[in-house]
Amino acid sequence: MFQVRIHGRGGQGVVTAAEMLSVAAFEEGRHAQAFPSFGSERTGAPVVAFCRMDDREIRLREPIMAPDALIIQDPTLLHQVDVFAGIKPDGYLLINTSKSFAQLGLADFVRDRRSERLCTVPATEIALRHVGRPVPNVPLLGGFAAMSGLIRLDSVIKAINDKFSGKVAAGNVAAATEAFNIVREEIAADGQARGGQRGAFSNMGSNSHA
Amino acid sequence: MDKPFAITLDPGSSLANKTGSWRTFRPVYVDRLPPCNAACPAGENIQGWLYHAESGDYEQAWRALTENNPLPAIMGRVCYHPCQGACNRQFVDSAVGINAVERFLGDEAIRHGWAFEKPGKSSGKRVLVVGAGPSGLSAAYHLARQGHAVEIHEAGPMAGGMMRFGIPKYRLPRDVIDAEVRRIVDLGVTLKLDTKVANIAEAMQAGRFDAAFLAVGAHIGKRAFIPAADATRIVDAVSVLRSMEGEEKPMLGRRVVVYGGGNTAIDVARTAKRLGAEEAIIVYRRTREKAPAHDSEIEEALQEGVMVKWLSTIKQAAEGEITIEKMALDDKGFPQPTGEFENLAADSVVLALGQDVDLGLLEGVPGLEVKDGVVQVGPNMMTGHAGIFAGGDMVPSERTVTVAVGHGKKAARHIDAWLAGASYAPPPKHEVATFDKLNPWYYSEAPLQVRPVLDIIRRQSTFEEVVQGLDENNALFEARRCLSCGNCFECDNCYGVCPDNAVIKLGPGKRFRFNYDYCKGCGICVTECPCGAIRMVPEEN
Amino acid sequence: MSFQPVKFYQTGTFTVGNRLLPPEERSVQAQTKRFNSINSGHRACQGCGEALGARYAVDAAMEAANGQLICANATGCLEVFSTPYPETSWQVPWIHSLFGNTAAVATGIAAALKVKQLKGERRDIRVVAQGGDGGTTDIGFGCLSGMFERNDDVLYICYDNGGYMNTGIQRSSATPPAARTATTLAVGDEPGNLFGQGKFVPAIAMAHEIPYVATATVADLRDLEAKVRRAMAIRGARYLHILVPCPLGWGTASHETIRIARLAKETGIFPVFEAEHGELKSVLAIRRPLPVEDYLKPQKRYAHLFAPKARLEVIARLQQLADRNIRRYGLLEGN
Amino acid sequence: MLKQIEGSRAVAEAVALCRPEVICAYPISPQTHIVEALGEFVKDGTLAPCEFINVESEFAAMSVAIGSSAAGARTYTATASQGLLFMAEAVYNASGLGLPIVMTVANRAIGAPINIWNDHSDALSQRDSGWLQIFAETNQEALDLHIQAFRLAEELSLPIMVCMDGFILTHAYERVDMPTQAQVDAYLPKYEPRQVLDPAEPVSIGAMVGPEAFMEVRYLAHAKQMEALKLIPGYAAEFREVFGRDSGGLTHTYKADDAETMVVAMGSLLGTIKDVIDEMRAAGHKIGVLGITLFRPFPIAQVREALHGAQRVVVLEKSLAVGLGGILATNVRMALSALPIDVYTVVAGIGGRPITMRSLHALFREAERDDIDPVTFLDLNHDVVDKQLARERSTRRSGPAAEAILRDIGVVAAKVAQEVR
Repeated sequence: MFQVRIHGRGGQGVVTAAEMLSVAAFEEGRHAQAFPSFGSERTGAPVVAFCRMDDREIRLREPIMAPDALIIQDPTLLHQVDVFAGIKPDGYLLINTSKSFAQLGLADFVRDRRSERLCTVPATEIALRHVGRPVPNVPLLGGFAAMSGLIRLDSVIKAINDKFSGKVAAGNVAAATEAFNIVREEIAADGQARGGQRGAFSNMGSNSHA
Repeated sequence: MDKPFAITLDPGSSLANKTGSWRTFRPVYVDRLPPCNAACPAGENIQGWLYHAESGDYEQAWRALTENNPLPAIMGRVCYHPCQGACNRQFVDSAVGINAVERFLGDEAIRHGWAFEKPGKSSGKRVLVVGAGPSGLSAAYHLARQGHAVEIHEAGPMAGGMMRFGIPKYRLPRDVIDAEVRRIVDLGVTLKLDTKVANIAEAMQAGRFDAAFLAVGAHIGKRAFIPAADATRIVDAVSVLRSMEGEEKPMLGRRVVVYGGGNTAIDVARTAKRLGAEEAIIVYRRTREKAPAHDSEIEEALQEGVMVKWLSTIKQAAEGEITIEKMALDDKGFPQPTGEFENLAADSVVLALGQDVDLGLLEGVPGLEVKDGVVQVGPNMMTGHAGIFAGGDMVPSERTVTVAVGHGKKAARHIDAWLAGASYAPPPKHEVATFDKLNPWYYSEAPLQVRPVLDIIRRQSTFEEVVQGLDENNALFEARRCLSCGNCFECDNCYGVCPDNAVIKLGPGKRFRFNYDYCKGCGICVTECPCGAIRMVPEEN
Repeated sequence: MSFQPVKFYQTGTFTVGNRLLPPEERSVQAQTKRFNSINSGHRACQGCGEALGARYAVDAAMEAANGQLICANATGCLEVFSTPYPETSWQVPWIHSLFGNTAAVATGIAAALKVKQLKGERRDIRVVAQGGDGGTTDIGFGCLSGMFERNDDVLYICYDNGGYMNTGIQRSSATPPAARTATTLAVGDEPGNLFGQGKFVPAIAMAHEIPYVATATVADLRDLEAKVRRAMAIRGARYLHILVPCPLGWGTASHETIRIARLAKETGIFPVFEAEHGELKSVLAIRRPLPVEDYLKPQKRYAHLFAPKARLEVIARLQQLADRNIRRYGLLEGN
Repeated sequence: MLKQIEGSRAVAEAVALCRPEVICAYPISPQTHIVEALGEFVKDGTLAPCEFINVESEFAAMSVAIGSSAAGARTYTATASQGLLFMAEAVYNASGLGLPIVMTVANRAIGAPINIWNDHSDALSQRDSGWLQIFAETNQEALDLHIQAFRLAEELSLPIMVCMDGFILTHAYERVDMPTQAQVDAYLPKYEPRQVLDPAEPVSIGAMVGPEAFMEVRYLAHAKQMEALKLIPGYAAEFREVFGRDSGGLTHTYKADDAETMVVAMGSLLGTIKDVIDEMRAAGHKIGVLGITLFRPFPIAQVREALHGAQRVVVLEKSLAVGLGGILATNVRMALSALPIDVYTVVAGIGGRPITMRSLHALFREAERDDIDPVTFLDLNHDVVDKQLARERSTRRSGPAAEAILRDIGVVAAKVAQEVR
């Protein structure tokens, strides 16, 4: 099982991102479970959403406390909310920002982690460019597909077309694709720099609790 | 349907609950006597005939009317309608114009030539009626309908009695009298004119009559002593009015003084006006309020220019002038002389001080009692002599056409019974439906329909009928103003207002019945009955 | 006004029947074979105005709907006296659910019937909801307002007897000022119900701008029937508020029920009018104006206004309320 | 057809496949998405003819449903929490009148303090309302149960609440197998009401019933629910035939053979429990779980049968009978009358508190050692309650308890840190 936790603010499509992620996983024949943090949704308030993916039925209903991946839709949350709570040591991190981890004050956090699993993408800018609204959720999914390799960009595009239609769908597809490419290049650059190999998900299909 | 137990119920099941057991008082339908009927001297069932008129069935209305009174066209003109004085509608707006509707029906009957139904059987009895005035005609009509052979012996040349010789044409056109008399004659009554009965006993014997009804009018004018010069022309009112029916019209001069305050005085004064008198002055010793003449007649007379000296008596008469003395009412309301005098120019003085009856025909009849110039009769209208009945002006009573007609009917019933060796007992009268028994809310606003009146110029110069009849619309409207006091007219109120659906409607003409199985005795039907035809009575234990 | 032009003066517009009218112009209640929607054997008090008003109104609605009618009924006197197991007085399909939900139940029925008609499973069937003033102006008011604002195809009839009579005569928001009830006793400085409280739901119904709002009393049958007929000719939310005197609660003689209702109207205490889409359309004019004392005096619930000493100032305030109605609705202007 | 959709949407689609004729809607979290979707289907014409009525309260929602159902229409509504309580009078009325309304209850806590998150207090407060109550474990089961509910309600002429955990299921995107219209039509016959308001055959529904018959009316309601116990297994079997999967029924056991410790629970919590049991079984623990699908009528015989061989029973319930302990546990105890089995009440997850595998592992191990209280509150913050109790003992005007506790915790309820702690 692979568990993703998405942090953002009300109005940024956090819950939608989790849902679309589950749809993308479903498109690939997997079981997936997306759910929000079950609160009153208020624009601007910190929001969390979750997505589990597995090759068999997911029965677990607890919140994701030890995520395999974190998607941070709004970097201003980094110092307000304990977004990193429970993240696995080799977990993935995708942040919507045009800054570096150091600029974000995360130098200590990233120091001992696998750098190819730590990505940033300027999702808000991309969304503004393609969709016309500052909704970073869909480009981040493109970025997540590139970062994790767990889902294909095609599946993300299917999920987009499942959720949206017309110009909004097309804009989001373009945004997701651009983000996908940015992150892929980012990882490629990192790989070249480290000479290492990007890993697949070894823990897929097993329970993380014991 | 397999319905859920107890929660879901079938319709009509509450009929099992007989709520009539809750009742301590029960409503019952009653018939009460309408005040108009109670007040009618002719005993008309006024409400009864109005009922038919309301639905536009005028012939049926006329037939109902003539059950009691054969002279509706006449009565519709000359009756002083005490019914209207009693009418409960006066407490709502104004009394129903019963008299106008009666006249309308009478005129309709003449116009359409409606005839009375002939009697089916003959009794074999013969009845002599003396006098073809209203009382005699009424008695003759009823007796004939009862199957008796009736002969009217009339002293005068024409039938009608005081209706013809005492009431001016402008109030009662003569063709109306003729038509209604003819209809009675057509029923099979023998009318012998110019046949004065000098002695009743002889007349009865000669004609082999089994009974007689005497109805001689008061044709003799009362005289009063007025000191007068020889040249002064003093005549009596009855003579003046009678002479109006002859060839020679009476010569009264330009200035006529009429002495008296009754209807006859008014009639003479108005007649004098029409004959060309410049002045017609009524002298009466009391006030207008105390005058026996009907106010409407006084009013019409005044409209026509008749003048009245109230509280005045004639002290003496000279040629071309009379002296009157002013009177004043004392504490008890009687006029007393004041010693104040006034002179009036007068070419003639007409005395209208009342009339007497010529009772000559009664001489020698044993058992008869005459008192104050009239024959005494029992409650059955029979004189002290068996088989001889009397009515109208001859007996102690108010002298009106209506009373006379009533006497005729009443006497006929008793004669009929007497001839059969029985006695007639009138049915007990219902309680009168007084206004407090009614719920007047339910009667819509409907003003009295005023009869048209002849224009004043023609009233002063011609003998054309002054008061005209109602047209059909107005007559119908007027009939429908009737409140039906005391008698169910099937307005459906009781049927509608019962909260327990405990009134059964039986259909047109059949009225209603209470369903005492469910009537809880609330009494709403009684309170909301417009005409007072329901009463609450205690339940017996 | 919605009267037929009857020109038969003896029986006129005011009586239940009129033998001179053609049958089709006669009142529903005058018909020999009327529906008697609420049948004999019900357990209403003697002289019950609500039993009478209900038969008047539902019979008229049945006539207008050609018998295709379903009634929903609030808890209250009408429900209790008409349907104690194992007997019902209703001859129409009828449902009682709760005290405060009748308008909503009727909405549900109407919705179901609409779908069934679209499916061709049922004919066009109309819906009437009915309740007392407690079930309408108080506990049922939310559902009533909801039904109004959605313009659901329901005729709601309120039988207003000014209090909770079923439970023993307690005050409702339709109880008039100064009236004594079990919860506004005639004691203390201001005996009876307080002034400045209560609400007149017909006016609130008008504020919903529903197609039809009318008031009526059991004293004017023809007016009442005409209003039911008018209401039934319209689709959407309709409201009819009928004043139904309660002999028990008002302390009047059982035979006076209609008379008291008439006095309420004639004094101006209860305005009789109709409105369409929030606008006043016509009034039933006062025929014979009377002072409010004439209305108050026969009712024991106002006895404290007359004895042991007359409370003239209270009577004057009630007269002011009547005068305000007369002014506001133009009750003295022509018919 | 497999779909990855939100639970609410899945239920809405399943309800639509049942061809409801009247739907009443009033917003209350967490059921809103269900009626929103149904409103969309009616408005866009995919569900027609159907009347979708936006009512002014839950009380009106149930009342409209009563009228609609009595007039013979297939009727649906949904609610939760305060909404269920607000309509409570009408809830009892619907069952009393025998009207087969189907209602989703998106289970949520009842205030005060106001709380929008999941537990079973709302549905269980209506356990004696005369409605049938079934609890869904997954979104697949939630949608399946709705289809069965219409069948069952209309056969019995009784209303049914289909309970699904608020947010946890209603807001979760999961894979479901959505049946086809043809499948649903084959399974669910046209509604033939037992009673209907009809001018052609007028009846009075809702009579006043006195002491002479009320007991009998109530007995019949009870007898009907007992009848449901017999009908449901058949309907579930028939469902399997038409739809090809197990759904519904009375109870389900998981790894119960030779279990010394049996856990009992309802709703979505069963999934987490099963994951824990898998791990414990792998570690050699003799533990199993009994899931209760049908709570009313309560399947006493099946519960007794499933539990009678265990040494102890741990009833894990998202509800609290204040002053007593558990609601579900009390029912389970009745099923186990006179059996020498310890029954532990564990109140867990109320007000939306996450029930984690970690807590369950610990709990079950303690239970195996009979080292838990008869009434246990899972993950109760004892420091906080002790502090408040002390405060109340010492200060007369101690103020509102919930607000004081929040101050003590120092965070707001919605704060992520709490959820992910």
